[in-house]
Amino acid sequence: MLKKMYLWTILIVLFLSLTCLTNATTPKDALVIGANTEIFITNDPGVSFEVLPNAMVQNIYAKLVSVVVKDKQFITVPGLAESWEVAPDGKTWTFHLRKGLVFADGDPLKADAVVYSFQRVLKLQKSPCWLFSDVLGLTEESIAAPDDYTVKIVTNGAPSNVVLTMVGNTLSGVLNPRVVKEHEVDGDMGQAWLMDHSAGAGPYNLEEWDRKIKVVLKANENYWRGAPKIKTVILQDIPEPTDQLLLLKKGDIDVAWDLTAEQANSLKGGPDVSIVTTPGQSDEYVGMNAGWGPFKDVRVRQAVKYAIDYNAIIDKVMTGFAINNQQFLPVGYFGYVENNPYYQDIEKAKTLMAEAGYADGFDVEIVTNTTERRKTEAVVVQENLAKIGIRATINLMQASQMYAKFREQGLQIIVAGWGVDYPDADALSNPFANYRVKQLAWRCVWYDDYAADLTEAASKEINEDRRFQMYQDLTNYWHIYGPFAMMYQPIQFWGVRNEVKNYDKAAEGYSVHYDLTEVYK
Amino acid sequence: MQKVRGDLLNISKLKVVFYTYRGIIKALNGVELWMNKGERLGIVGETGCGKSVTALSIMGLIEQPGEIMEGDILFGDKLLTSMQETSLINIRGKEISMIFQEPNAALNPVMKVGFQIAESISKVKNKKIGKEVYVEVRRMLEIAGLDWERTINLYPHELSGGMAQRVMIAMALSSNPKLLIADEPTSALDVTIQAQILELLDELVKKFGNAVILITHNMGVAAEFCDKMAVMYAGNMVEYARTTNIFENPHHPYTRGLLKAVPKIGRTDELQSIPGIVPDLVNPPSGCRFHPRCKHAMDICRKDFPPLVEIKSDHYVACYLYGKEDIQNANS
Amino acid sequence: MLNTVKNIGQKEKIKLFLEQRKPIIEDWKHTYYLWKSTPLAMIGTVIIFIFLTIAIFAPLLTSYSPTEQFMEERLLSPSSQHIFGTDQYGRDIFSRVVYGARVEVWIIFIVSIISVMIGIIVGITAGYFGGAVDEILMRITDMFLAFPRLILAMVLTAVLGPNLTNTMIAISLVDWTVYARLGRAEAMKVKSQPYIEAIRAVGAKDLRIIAFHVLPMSISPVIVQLTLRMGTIILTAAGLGFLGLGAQPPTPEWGAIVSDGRNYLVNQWWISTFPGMAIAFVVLGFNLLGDGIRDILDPRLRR
Amino acid sequence: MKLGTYIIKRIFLMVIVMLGVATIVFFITRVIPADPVGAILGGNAPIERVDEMRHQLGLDKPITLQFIDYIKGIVHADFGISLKSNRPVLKDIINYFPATIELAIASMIFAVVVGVVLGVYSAIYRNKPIDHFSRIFSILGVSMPVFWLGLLLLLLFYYHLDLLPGGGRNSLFIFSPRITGLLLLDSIIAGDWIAFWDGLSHIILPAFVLGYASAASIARIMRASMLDILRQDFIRTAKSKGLSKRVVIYRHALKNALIPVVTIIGLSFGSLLSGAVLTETIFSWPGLGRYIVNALLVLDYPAVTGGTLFIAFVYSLANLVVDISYAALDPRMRV
Repeated sequence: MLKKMYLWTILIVLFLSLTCLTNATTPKDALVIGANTEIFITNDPGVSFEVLPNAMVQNIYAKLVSVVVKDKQFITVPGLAESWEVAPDGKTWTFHLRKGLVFADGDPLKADAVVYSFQRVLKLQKSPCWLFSDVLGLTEESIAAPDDYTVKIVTNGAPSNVVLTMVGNTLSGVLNPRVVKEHEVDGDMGQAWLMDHSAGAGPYNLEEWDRKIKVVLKANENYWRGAPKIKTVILQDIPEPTDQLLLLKKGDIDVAWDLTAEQANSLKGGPDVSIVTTPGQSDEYVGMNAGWGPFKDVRVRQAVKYAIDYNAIIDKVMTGFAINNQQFLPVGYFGYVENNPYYQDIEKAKTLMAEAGYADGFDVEIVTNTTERRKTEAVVVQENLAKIGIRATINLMQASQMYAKFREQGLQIIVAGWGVDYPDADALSNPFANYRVKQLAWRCVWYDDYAADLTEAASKEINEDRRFQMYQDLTNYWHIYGPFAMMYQPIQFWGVRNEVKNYDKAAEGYSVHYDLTEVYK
Repeated sequence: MQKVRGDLLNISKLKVVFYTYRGIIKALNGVELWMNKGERLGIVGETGCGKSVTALSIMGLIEQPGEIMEGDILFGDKLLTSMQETSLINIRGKEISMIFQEPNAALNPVMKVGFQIAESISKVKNKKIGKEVYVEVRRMLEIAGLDWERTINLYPHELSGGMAQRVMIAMALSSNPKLLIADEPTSALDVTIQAQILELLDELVKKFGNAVILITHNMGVAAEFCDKMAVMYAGNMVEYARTTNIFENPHHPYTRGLLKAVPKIGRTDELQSIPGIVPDLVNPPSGCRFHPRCKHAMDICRKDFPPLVEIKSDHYVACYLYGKEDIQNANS
Repeated sequence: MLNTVKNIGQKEKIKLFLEQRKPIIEDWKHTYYLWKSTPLAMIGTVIIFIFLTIAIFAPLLTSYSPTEQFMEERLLSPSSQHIFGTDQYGRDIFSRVVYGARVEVWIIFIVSIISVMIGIIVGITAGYFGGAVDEILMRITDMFLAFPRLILAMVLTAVLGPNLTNTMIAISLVDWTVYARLGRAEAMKVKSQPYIEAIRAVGAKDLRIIAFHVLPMSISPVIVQLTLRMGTIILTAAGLGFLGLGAQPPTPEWGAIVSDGRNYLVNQWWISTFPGMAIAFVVLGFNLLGDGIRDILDPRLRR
Repeated sequence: MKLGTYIIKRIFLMVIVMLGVATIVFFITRVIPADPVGAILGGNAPIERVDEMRHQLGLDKPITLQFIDYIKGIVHADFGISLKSNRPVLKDIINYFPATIELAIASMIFAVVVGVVLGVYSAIYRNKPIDHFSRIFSILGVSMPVFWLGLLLLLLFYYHLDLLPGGGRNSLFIFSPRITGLLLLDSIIAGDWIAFWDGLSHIILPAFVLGYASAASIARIMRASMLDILRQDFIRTAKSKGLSKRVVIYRHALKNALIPVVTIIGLSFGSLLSGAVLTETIFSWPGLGRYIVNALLVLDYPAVTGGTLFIAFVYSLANLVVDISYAALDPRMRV
């Protein structure tokens, strides 16, 4: 009996000593971000192409220029280059580097490093490469360094906003050629090594990437704008939003990246945590296959646009974390003017259906992927369509299968989103209105030459006023004929502990410019 | 307390029941039994008549769902039925040992036989299992007629039935118990082996001077081995006498029936079985449990159970056929 | 012979019938007795009975549709109006759970049929023909057994495309091995019976022997095993649903509902809790029943 | 059959079965049309890039050629390159597997200890309160969905009671040493007790949730087996030798009763690996289960085939070990 008591005492003491360890708060000079790091593939600027890893890469690699938000508009400010000019032909760009720049390891940063990094992107041919090769028309020969402090590139004459946003994009991060070459294996230009190491000149170094556990960044004391205040940034892998919420509330993490809208709302007005928001760089749309049955008729497409309860989706599904924006241009982009012609009007929609000869409706399949939000949206759209007689079934596919079918023009209705590749109108008008680039418009079989011509013209127009007007015309035309019902532009939000200051400034540019140097505690 | 009739063991009015889903099985119904030191007693009867239950009762091994309802078991001067489990442990294996019907199944399949004997010895001698104990193990194996070098490290499944039973005997006798209970020790063995085992048992018991209860359904085996015999039927002792008396002058109709069913060399009359079937012990017949199969059954047999009376010296029978005067004699 | 049977009255016929069936009836009586004296089995039976009743009478038990959304009534906590509360679409959880019972019954039904069919065919073929056929079929069975169940089911649904039908197919493709082994053992047992030899001697074909002699013998152990496995089937389906690889919305599959609610767990605990309880409850019922059946069939108890 | 021959035969069979398993996995994942490449490149990529990458990966080759390449690779323990992480699948597996095996072992230890103890007590005190408790515990264990139990316990122990951590293998600022990849073992080797306690506190909940069902089934089998053994003749012999109840139960009964339980341990290992998929998701456990699920969601074929094959291999290996130790445990098998 005594022996048993003894055993129990030991067990209880052990248990208590275990539990003592769990109350750790994050140190003052460290920032812990909880996120689902599933999409992390690499920290290589020439390869990375997803929002979350890009957010880290942006803090590891410095660029010639930075695209930042000012007065809710994206503008370009100097980075490694203190100034730049474009030749009258609109094609030849010259960037002048600051003097005395160094990489994190102390090596000097000169023009040859920029050239090497840009050429590397083109050589690697990875996901972001097309931004250089297709959008800017760069080749390896068109990038040069006349001297140590000058970089010259020759483009295909893309508008200046496009060029500058691209040079300020993640893929333009400057690598230290010496280090990269040292770790080259089988001519991979350091790809394997750069997955979990860094060779940059940004505010942070990549200290460690323990896959599916954490990514650790350490401050770069040699950063040209001065070392950041937060010395350690940890991106902790927490796949479940609920876990993120719990950890955030307890102070085990400072920032939660993937909360659900519902959870974010539950945090509002709480004592320790606030919600930081910024417009997301993406569109959520309902795409109709304009080459399929009833959707060939523009009136049916309009009927669908009138059937959708935009307010319900924004208020209830997104619980307010969305902007009613029915055009392809996100808020704050060149060419954006508020223009939302559609609202739920069942009568009007029914009339349009009747005019098109579908008074009794028809059967259709909605396809979307398995994420929580898309599921919800699809279910709401299904309900809405039922009100005008369209009998929809939902088919949830994994993203892979969905996009495969979509690329084969094989879907009837898709509920999906489009993430912006670079912050210029061009990055959206092409996929949504120009079928010739074989992106969204093509996948929805919307072969409209007027829209395509207008898109292409706008993307080459150097005169800003004329270009602006072209986008207005395109938007209006697209609203009437296009095969898309734009549900909303999401608002990106984070749960942030109140000790963390200035996170809103850091995250304002979201996928374009995520700058942790702003943050302090 | 009943009168003490034997100086080693006295069982009186022993009632044991088993609770089962079919109802309560009245396995023993007031068994009377006694024996003296060094005596050899045979308990015979058909399967299910309560022989093994009696043996287990003596060992104190009646367990759930069984229970000793009433009655006493007096071993020497110790009243086993009122003893605690902790004290019973000191009697089992030390003063009373037991060997079983299926020797292979009665040995633990995952332990070497040497160890199993050593366990017994260490218990009796109160010594840790070690070299000393194993010396004794070897001796016992030799005594049981086994080559210890060959057998000591074998597992039970590697032994033949005869060898296994020798191991059991070695184990049971290692403590030189006052009483050895052998529950059908040979019925699972080949006939030739049976004889060998009985011979061994006979020889050893003679040597050590143990009292033996031999449980068997084989009258021949009992006749050969035992001084006295007790005949059981459906949970009762029906006749108890010297072996010669039982064979030459059986009284109880059941004993007679049993003897008629025994084949003998030179026997010319036909073998007879007892008509009727063994009674269901959940709902046993009233009165004498044998009455439904008895051609001499009287009214009283259906009502009351006949007491065990001494009709001659050392010859007890539980049957109303044997005169009132005998009963009166017994009572006076 | 026939005439005599014809001539006797109805009552005698019944009597005769009962007389002939006496051992079977006794056996059933005994089983009934054991069942009655095994409280766990009784509780299990009652749970399963409730489960089936709910599935059958789902529309009578709730006035809400399991799929229709009321965005005005989203995320309400349990109240007299919605006794299990509502989910993020304003759907009544209670009615989703109630209609979910139908989905689960359907899953069990289909999976049982498919997996037993595959299992029996493979098992009997292997056991009856023996030799190389047996060796090959059993190695194939081993290959399926080499995967942890859920993982194989997961891969299958993911590749087939996650939806209810494919979930059922996937679970069946994982589950048949159990019946194959049973069927094989049974077939081998029957095959070695002398009367089969006799039947074969009078010229019966293999197919006929399998259909009329082997198959009927295999059925009862398979049925028993099936009862024991029904709980597992539900758990597997729910696990797939939880991973998003099972039934898809708005199908009210219990695992999927738990999964739906997990992002709301902290503030709206009811969404996940009730369907989870439903799963636990029904699986408990099957397990209790299965345990009971095991006890009842235990030859030691049947003595 | 000699134990040696038996082992050789089992290993030979296992090789054949594993080859079959590889074939099954290949055809399951390749024959059905779907587009892994598109998934990897994301929704934005134009079709030309998709075709290009498909060609790069050799996915446009005839299926038979792909199969031959695949089998050749497997024989050399090369599962190909993950489409998603762009690394050799084997490297990924080596990265994630220790977490899974650590969790599985911890759960197994929990399951065996709890299952055996409960089963034994249950059998000894049959139909007494402890037996009822243990039977209810077991039957609940095999009835509750792992993921649901995990969610509820997390909510209770982490959020409401604040007793245990909310997920992951260790706390953020406790840096555990890396030697074998098994955190607990590593921290013992390195003598880092803080890391050890930290790791232990993290593994408690997932190991409990994962091991519960197995503990339950082990308890169930243990009870039945123990009851069966307690009815055996040799137990009566042991008792008749005057051995104490303790010795009879622990020395004589338990050793015999454990033999069938060993088989169940092998089978439980399968359900642990299955359950790990769910538990790892809920407890943010960076293991192979989650790796496979995530690979499945984007149809990263090399990762799925590699991961699944590896799990099947580990499971078969575990069963092999169990079968052999079964044979070794029971002297009757050693003829």
